[in-house]
Amino acid sequence: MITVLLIIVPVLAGFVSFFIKDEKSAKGWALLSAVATLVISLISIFQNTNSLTFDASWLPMMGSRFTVSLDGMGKMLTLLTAVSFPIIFASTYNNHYKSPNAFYGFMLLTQAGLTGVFCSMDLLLFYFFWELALIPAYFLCSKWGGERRIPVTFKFFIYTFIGSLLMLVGILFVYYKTPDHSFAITSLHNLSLTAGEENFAFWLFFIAFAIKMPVFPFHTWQPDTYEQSPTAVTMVLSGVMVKMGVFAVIRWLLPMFPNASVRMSDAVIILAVIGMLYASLIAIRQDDIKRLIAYSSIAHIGLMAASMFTGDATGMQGVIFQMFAHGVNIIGLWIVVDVIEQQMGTRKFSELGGLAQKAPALAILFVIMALANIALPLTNSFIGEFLMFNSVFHYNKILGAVAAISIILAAVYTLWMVQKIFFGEVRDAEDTRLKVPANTRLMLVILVAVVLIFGVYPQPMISLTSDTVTKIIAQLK
Amino acid sequence: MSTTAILFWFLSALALLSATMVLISKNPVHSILWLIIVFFAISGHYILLNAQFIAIVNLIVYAGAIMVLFLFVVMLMNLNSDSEPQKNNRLRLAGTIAGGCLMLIMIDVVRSASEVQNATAMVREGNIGLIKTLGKVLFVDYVVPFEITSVLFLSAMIGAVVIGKKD
Amino acid sequence: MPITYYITLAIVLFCIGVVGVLTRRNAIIIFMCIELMLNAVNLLLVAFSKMHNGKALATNPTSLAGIDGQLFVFFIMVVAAAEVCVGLSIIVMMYRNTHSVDVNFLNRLKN
Amino acid sequence: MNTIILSAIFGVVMMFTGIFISNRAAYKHVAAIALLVLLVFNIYETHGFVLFNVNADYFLHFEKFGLLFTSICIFSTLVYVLLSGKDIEKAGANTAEAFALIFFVLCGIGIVTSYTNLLMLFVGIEILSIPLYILTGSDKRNLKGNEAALKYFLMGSFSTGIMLMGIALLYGAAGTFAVEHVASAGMLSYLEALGMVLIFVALSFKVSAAPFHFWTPDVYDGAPTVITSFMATVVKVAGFAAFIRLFEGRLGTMGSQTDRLIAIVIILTLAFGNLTAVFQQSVKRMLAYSSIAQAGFMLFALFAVNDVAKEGLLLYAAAYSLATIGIFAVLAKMDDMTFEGFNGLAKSQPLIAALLAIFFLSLAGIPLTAGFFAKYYMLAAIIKTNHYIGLAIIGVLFAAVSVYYYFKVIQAMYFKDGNIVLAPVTNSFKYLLLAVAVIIVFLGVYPNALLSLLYF
Amino acid sequence: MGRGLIMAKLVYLVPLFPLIGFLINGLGRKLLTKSLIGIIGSGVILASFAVSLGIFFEVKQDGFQPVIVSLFPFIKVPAFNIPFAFQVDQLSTLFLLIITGVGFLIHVYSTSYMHEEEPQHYGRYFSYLNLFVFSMLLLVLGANYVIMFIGWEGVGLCSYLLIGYWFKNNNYNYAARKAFVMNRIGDLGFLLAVFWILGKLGTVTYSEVFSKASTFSNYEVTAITLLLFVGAMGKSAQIPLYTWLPDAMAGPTPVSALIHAATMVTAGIYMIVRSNVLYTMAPATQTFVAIIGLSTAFLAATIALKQNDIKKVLAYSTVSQLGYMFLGLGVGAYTGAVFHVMTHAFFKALLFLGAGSVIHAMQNQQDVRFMGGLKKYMPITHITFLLACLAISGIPPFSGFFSKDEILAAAYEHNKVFWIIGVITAGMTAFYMFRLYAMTFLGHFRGTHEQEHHLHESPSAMTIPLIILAILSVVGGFVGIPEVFASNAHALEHFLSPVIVKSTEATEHLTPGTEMMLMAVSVVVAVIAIIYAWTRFSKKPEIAEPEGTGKFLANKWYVDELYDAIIARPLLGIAGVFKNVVEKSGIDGVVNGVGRGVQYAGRQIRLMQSGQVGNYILLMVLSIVLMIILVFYGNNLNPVLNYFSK
Repeated sequence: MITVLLIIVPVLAGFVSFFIKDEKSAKGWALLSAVATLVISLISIFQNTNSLTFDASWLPMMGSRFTVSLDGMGKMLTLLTAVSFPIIFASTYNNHYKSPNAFYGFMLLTQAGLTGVFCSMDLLLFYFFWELALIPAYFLCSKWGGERRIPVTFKFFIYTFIGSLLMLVGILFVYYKTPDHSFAITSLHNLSLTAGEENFAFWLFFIAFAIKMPVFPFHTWQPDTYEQSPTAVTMVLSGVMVKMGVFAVIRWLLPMFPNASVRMSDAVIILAVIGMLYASLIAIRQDDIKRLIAYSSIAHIGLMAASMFTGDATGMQGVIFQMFAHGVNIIGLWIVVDVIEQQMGTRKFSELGGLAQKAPALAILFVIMALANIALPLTNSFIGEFLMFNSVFHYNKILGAVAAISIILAAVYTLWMVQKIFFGEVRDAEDTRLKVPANTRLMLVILVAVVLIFGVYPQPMISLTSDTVTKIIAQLK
Repeated sequence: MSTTAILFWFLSALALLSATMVLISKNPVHSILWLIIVFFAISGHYILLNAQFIAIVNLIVYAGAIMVLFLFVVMLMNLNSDSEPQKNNRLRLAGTIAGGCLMLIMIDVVRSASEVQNATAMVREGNIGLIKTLGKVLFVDYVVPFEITSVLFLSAMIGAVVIGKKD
Repeated sequence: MPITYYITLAIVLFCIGVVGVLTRRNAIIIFMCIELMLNAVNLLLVAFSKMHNGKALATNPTSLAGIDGQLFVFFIMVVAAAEVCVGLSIIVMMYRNTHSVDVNFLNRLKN
Repeated sequence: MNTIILSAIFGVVMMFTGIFISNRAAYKHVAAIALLVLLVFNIYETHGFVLFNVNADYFLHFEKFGLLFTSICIFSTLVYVLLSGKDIEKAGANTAEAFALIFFVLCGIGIVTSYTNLLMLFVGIEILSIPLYILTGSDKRNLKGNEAALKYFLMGSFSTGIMLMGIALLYGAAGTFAVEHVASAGMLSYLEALGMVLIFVALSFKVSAAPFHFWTPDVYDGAPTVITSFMATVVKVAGFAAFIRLFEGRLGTMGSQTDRLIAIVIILTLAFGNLTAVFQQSVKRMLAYSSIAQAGFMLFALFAVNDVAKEGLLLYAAAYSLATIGIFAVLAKMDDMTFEGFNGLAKSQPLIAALLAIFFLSLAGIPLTAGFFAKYYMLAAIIKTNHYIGLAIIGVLFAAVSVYYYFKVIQAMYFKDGNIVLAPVTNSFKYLLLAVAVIIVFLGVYPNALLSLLYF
Repeated sequence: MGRGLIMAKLVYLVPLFPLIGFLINGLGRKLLTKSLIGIIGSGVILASFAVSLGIFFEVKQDGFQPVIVSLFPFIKVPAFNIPFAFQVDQLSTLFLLIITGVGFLIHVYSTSYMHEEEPQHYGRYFSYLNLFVFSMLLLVLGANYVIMFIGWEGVGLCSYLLIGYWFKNNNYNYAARKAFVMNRIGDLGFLLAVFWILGKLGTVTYSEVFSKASTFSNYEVTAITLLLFVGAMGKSAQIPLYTWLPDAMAGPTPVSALIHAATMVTAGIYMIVRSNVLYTMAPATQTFVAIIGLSTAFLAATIALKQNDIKKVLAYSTVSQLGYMFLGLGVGAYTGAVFHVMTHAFFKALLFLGAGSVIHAMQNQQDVRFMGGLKKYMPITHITFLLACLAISGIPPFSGFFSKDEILAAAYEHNKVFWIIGVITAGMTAFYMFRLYAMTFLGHFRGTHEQEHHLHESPSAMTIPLIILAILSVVGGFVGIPEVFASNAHALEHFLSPVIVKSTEATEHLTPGTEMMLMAVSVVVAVIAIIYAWTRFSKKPEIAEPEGTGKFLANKWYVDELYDAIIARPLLGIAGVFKNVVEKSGIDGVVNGVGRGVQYAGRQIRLMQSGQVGNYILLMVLSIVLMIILVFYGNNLNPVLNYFSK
């Protein structure tokens, strides 16, 4: 029941939000609901999976049930979602959006969709939430985004929509292959397909997930979308939504098509590794903070994609851990970007510089986030990347070594970014301090604390998710 | 060649010729007249097939009522041969070729069908085409479609009223 | 008469109708060609009706098999009459507005 | 049978209403009540309640699927009349006659959803078509309307000719017009196959499947918007009912070549409909093309012909009709029917914009709307055959293309600014529209509500 | 074990104190006064030093077994368990003393040197410095490679932060970034080696790795050691990853002394000594290490000959000395290398601090061409600097002599060519150090009057560390005095013997005669070089721009330019091509192209909708014909059509 609450609360709150005309109240309402969800999520962490399972009849004629449950990975990702939204709301509390009621309404609906994706144990239900997360996000980007928002987000939408439609074909395909014609995860995890069927279905699903993650060469929607979206939405997109793709591969793709996954692993890993280097190199030449972080995110996700397909338990653990770590880190980066954009009115490196003098605290927090972005030890991403690189390296030493070059490139562009924004001489003549609102700063501090705590002592998170790893790996064998 | 055969070939030739003339007459009135001849030829075929009821209805409804209606309309509009300028020749050719292809291909398909091999249409005998037989079946077995057709006429009537009447 | 003769005749008539539809521009003549097509079908139906009747008579001298075909022809005529009624009124309406029945002038609606 | 008889009667009643009642606003109410009665009796028939017990099994057979389908059509028509009744009044001088024709169309629908005899198919299709020729041309002063009517009529008659040729050939092979005989098991003979191809062509024309769709955009565009709404929805989906009844028993016997034929028609329909819609400037014309595209999806049912396909077709009929009727109802109130005409609608009419957005989302097949499950079922039907899955993939790719033009409207409404001119709308119009949207969303979450009626 | 090892078990205190210092100074930098910051910053290091001393005395006892203090599981997955654990043994203890000892002195020095900074930046400086010490301690204390890697990257980070300490200056930022990135290249090698070990053995804990080392194949152990050495190259500035170190002199001088001379750059040596078991198994790697070390030593020495920036000379000297250490490692003289690390820490820290003192006095003038004659203004600095120069030049009995000779002797045993080049390099070392000394302290003052007016000896907070380090530089060599001089010699070697496995194929020791001869040669070479440099540069300082070979050397062999041309520019070029061509026109071009294709198709297909009834029907008829052909004559078309069926 708790699991259902996790979904219901944001849905209801979202609908209610549409009717709150007053900006302050809308904000407060959204924040309240997000915090409430966070509390529920925290409670759910300490429950066992059985008590978190909820099963109800939904579409009996189609063999689909409303089944939600949370295993370790699900708990972690719902927690990530539940943590992200209050932080996003709080850190952007001072931003003004036109028609705030709709803005927060859509945000909360997105949250519901994301949560639903992470806890669905029925493939059709999963698909539903998958789309539910997409549609409000589309509206958010298109309505509140930057100048080129309409074509850009439309491309994003169509791109991901094609992916999900292909997945729909895949879903139906596997549905008719289940012995009892059911979408239940237990049935789907025991498919018996011929090699050809498995490969076919594998690609249908994989393309959808690859677009969402995104994996090279399906990534071109991403930098544009991140650039054009309002930063709060970018946070959702990059912090949580891209995890949907990774999550879906682990939850559905690998266990459903274990043999195809093994057969295709070479191709996927090579693509992912190419993407890592490619995105890193492009990031080096960016002049826009958002685009740089977007490409950096592609590189990081590439590593997750590669690692998932190594079939290595350690790598899988790394991927699951990294989903959380990456979500926290990138939201932190965006918060700083948001502050800069709101106050300096630009995101161009060529127009920024010397902000460390104007906002020392912000600089420190950002540097820590940046260091987490390059997976420095004792930040949370180190744990994940260590485990993931380890698995890729064992999968193939050459590929592992090539992939690892990206950590050098990551250092190059991340430090370049830090330097361009914060170091050097102040660019504008005015000697005004950059005001970092207390709420923003507090959120950043929280995030930094999370980064460091899990960087030093990752064990709770690893233990939390180890059950998923064990199950998936057993399925792959 | 028996009389039947001679009649058959004559009527067929007449029908085809007149049909072609419908196409190539420039004056719409001529076309209509040629068409009436086609209908007569076809009625002849019906009689040959001993389908008297159909033959009569064909003459009354088609050659009589419908064609006269056409004639009225054409005359009402005072259309003559000049009113139709030459259609694009290329399109004309394309149309003819397309129709020709359709004909060839349909004939080829139908002639190779097993049902029609060695089958014959009974000529000048059999009584199903007689008015009595037909009428019986029509008003007993076919009463439902017959009644339903009235809806068609109602709508046609409304159509004529709605569209035809002056505002 | 071999049924193929009738079939061929009907198809040829039908296709002449089709060619007429394709090559003429006068809406009335096009409509007439359509009527020609219907008549070809009628002829075919009657021929088939007699064919089936002939087959059935061989076993059952009182069989009414094949009568459906001729009834169908009757319905076709009925429908054709209704259609002509509506069709001609549409053509007349068109003529009233444009003083032409040339279908090539029907090109306000395209693309 | 109830529907056929009652709708014919109500048609006549409407004609007389036109004579005896001069208040034009009243026609709408009479029609609505009549439709309601029709709907009730039709639903009763699914429970075995028949007004006139006529044994016509040789021609008509009433079963749940057909009745349910008819119910959906009647219900859609009811919604249509309620939403667009005012616009029908404006469309032409003869409002009562227009309503009468609508009832006659419903009579035709009652026939094509339950025929067992090719004769009834033919008669039904004609009863369906002839009123539409008239309705298309009902606005006599409008040259576009005239042109549309004439085009529709000429091409429609031509396709009737084709269909009759097909029927004749089938008769030649089988010696009867009963569908069950025509659709007997075993390989098709050449004669039958040719007949089926020709009937297929004619019916494809009726449901505007490519490459027989050419009339659709022109006619839909030229006809009065309110009539287009009816044609593109209720009448079109009825065509599918006719289609599927004929092909239902045919699956095993048609052979791979006919399969391919349908597959090619589906692909062409999807391609023509979607690709051409992309380029349109006018929303009305875009909807015409989109209706072709939607037909492409509905043809999936024809290809698969299984339980899932039939369930899906029901759902599709409901989802597509309701959403399109809703959109046209708003469209009829607009001056500028181009995409720019929608700019900024969300500002001036937030509720209507939101509802329109739901309708468009449903047409695009976005989950949580009925349109999603409609498409879902169509895909499921194809995939269930475990054959031609490539077709499903092509289908979804074109569905993605369709998002492009549906979302263009949403973008215009929500993300662009503009001054919109909308005829005044009453509150009841809004609430009715809202109710339609609620139905669409409800079916999008719980489609069983409709489908379980098939199996109760 | 366990017998009275109280301090060893408290080893976590050693890194804990600097961490606390870091947190206090970092968070409270705006609240605390400068003196408080200085006291906290230095005090925590002193505390660590005290604990380290305690540990040292315990470790020194006979029969000491390594102590592993496990704090908590760091990464624990089914496949392996990496604890957050510290290992106390002879090697780590020695490094603890060096780090905390020298570190403390440099902290004290810094309190005065950095006194002109604003309080918050002052606090920032000390917090960085504390963080560095913390990381360095993690590096040497870690009981497994992953903990070492944490420290390894941590010191790189602190180095980055401290080089870019004056962040307003973008050149410094570039230098910082370069240092970090080059270090990262090395770190990559290190990391891959760790993965390899982890994959093969399922553990990275030293004791387990070394005990299972025999399971490695020859190829694997060579690859692993080479990868580890790549790490060392980055951190310890060896060819080809050395160019960051001279640029790193952008940071404050005490930072250069601590990080870029005494401690961090020796991490590579520590790591190899720590892994000596593996290296001994891989002779090919050892040879490679020796060659790289020797080449670096020689190359850096030649560059140092022509540098005029006082810190640059010292930087290249550091690179050169590090090369020596790797030479020692390569020829199997692990103890010698550690010994040299220790003595080098003393005298190089001293040199840097001395240079800092000079720079401080000269008001940030670093070019020796504008110095001269400082002897009389800064006596303490002068004396201590001279002692350090003698030590680095290898003049007996200063510390550098013993450590350098131990390495050279080992090189001689191994390969005589190594020795010859080593001695030549030693000569050059002596030459450039005394060139530097002479140009700075001898002759007459060449700076501005204003500078001359300000010249003064540095305050005691700076001179006392100088004096202490000078003493250590002088006497530090006696812990490793060779057997030819004393009976109870090689105390260091004995001390370290438990952690160093002797190569099985180690050659016999040299005869005392040969050893004396070798020492004599190197001393003679050094002395000649010193005399030449002293006489030449005290009279006639080299002020003109160099030409020919000199210019080549002054421009550092154009290595930076070379890297720029063959690595940086092509990489940026490729990135540009990716960004502007592949991404825009290629991948996104395809994506947008599909969209445009759809629109184009729409526009074309639209033309079929001509509005002409005749055309429509014609198309219909043609379609019917085609359909009939397809159905009845379609079997010939099968190959095309089957394409659509799955």
